Amino acid sequence: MGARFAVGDEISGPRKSATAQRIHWYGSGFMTANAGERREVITNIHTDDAFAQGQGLPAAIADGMMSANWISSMLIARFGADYIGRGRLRTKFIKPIYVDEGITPRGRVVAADAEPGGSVRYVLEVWAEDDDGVKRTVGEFAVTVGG
Amino acid sequence: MLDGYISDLEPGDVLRTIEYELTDLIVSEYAHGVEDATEFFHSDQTALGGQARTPTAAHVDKMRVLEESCTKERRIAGNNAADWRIHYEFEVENLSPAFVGERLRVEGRVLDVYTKRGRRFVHFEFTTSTTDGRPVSILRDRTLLRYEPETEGSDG
Amino acid sequence: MLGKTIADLEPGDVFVPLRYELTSFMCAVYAHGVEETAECYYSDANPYGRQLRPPTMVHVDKLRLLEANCDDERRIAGMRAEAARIHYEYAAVHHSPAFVGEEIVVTGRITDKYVKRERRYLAYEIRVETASGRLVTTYEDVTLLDYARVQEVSA
Amino acid sequence: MSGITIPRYAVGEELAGPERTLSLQRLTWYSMGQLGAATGVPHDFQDNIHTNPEYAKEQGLPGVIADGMHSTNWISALLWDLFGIHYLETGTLRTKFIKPVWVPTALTCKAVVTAVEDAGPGRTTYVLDVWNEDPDGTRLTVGDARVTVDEAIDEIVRARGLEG
Repeated sequence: MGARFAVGDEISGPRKSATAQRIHWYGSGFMTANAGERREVITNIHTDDAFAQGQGLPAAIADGMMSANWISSMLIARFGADYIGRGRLRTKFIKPIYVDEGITPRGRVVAADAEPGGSVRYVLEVWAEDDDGVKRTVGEFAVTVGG
Repeated sequence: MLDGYISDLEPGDVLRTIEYELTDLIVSEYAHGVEDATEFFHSDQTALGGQARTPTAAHVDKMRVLEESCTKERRIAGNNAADWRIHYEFEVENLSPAFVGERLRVEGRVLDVYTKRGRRFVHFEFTTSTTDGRPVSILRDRTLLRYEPETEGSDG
Repeated sequence: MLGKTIADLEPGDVFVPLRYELTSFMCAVYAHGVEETAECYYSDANPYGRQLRPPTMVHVDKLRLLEANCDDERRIAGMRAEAARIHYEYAAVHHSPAFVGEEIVVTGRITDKYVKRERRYLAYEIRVETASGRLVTTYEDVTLLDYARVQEVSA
Repeated sequence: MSGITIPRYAVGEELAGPERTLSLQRLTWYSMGQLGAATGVPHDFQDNIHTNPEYAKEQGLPGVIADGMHSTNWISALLWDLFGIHYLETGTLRTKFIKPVWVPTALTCKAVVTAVEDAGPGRTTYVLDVWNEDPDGTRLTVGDARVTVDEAIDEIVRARGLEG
């Protein structure tokens, strides 16, 4: 919060394994938020290999919004209320994340422009990568801080 | 076309507007589901002055609008289409925090339906505000209607 | 006395020991329940290369012992006694981590039962080892047997 | 395997975790976590003094009271943040639930180093008072902890990994 960054600065969040348990928690949290009452995730491409294979996937994959949220949590830790109030995040799920793969959210500041009133407009390239550094989710984040 | 499947939607379709109250359960269960323990999402005793939803929770607004607009595919009710939809792109612009206890109104429309490398995508836009008129978020979303390409050898 | 409620336990009672295999689910669901952020409780991606349980999960071993030894108050199964028990003291000494896949052996006994300022307390001693004999945690616990009576006295 | 941090603290140093509110929602998560861990299968939360305001009142309580283990777990998480794997290998933690935590209450876990002891070659034992407090600074849970930081932690961890 109140963070100051320069172009080229890099940030990252904790590496997490996309375990079946986490996929279940995300699915259940999402369905609960949708329904407004406690729900459990149902059998789908995220929770069941056979179901995923029936849809042409090699195996069950993590929901794209899991990596989007891990990127978002990394940004919340840096930009806090400014992000919640006026941040913009775009994520593209360019490669699937399979169960138990390790994923690390990362970001790099590509613009830091001073604006009238003392605020700074930051733009970051953001992504979630596997242990080999291959990007699975890519995107962009923009936020105005201060002022 | 409304009242069918998500795959029946067409460019220009205006989706049904929905309203709902943001509750502690909705906000905190979503954050807990992705292990985000940031206090903003779990209590009102924060610098924000209220318990806010995660900036990603606009994704829930999309689901709620589709539930009312694509009545043959009410996924919250567990009624899925034969083809599982694949989320391809998420883009949210936050205009103000949405707090527990506020009533939200979500409007949605279909910006485009197109085919790329044998795969059909829907491009949506959802605009969320409080019912007293404060803009909260704009969500743009691209969803792949079916993982398997419709034509052979085009799965790039 | 074993086989009845927790309030019937007496100093000197030795619990029937129990064994179970520690699973990935048990560690992860407990850690998630208290919003732990340490990755070692969720996956094997940590310096040990093995997923392990949060050290505080020794308290779950106490619950498991009570479930197996107090037939009239099986709280995990949803049974309630006439009074809700209130946890008063937790004291754990960790000798080594417990890893997923290990068989856990839990033994325990009641060390004391006493009244202090009109409140009834029960004191436990619990020992957790792996089936191969590695000591994991030794634990002491004090639980208040009933709160309602106390409230009247102290009001 | 190398590079596990060797933390160092001085006597008198005060350390704190984030302020978090113990909410009813969090109590249900703890209930589900505890029961899932105890049974090995997913479990819904239980209806008890920690989750049901009416039942808590029947038991003579003014409202829902947090499970003491919730406070213990958050203090334990602070010890993890301060000592990492050293805490898992050698830590001790004692907590006493001296005042009830009514729901919701904002809690901050804190620790102060009360002694630093030489525990042999390459080993240092830190003794701490630990507690959590409400926004007025009233301590609700108090206790103490000891953690021995061992400079040979890399070898200890490697040996544990090989045991499996």
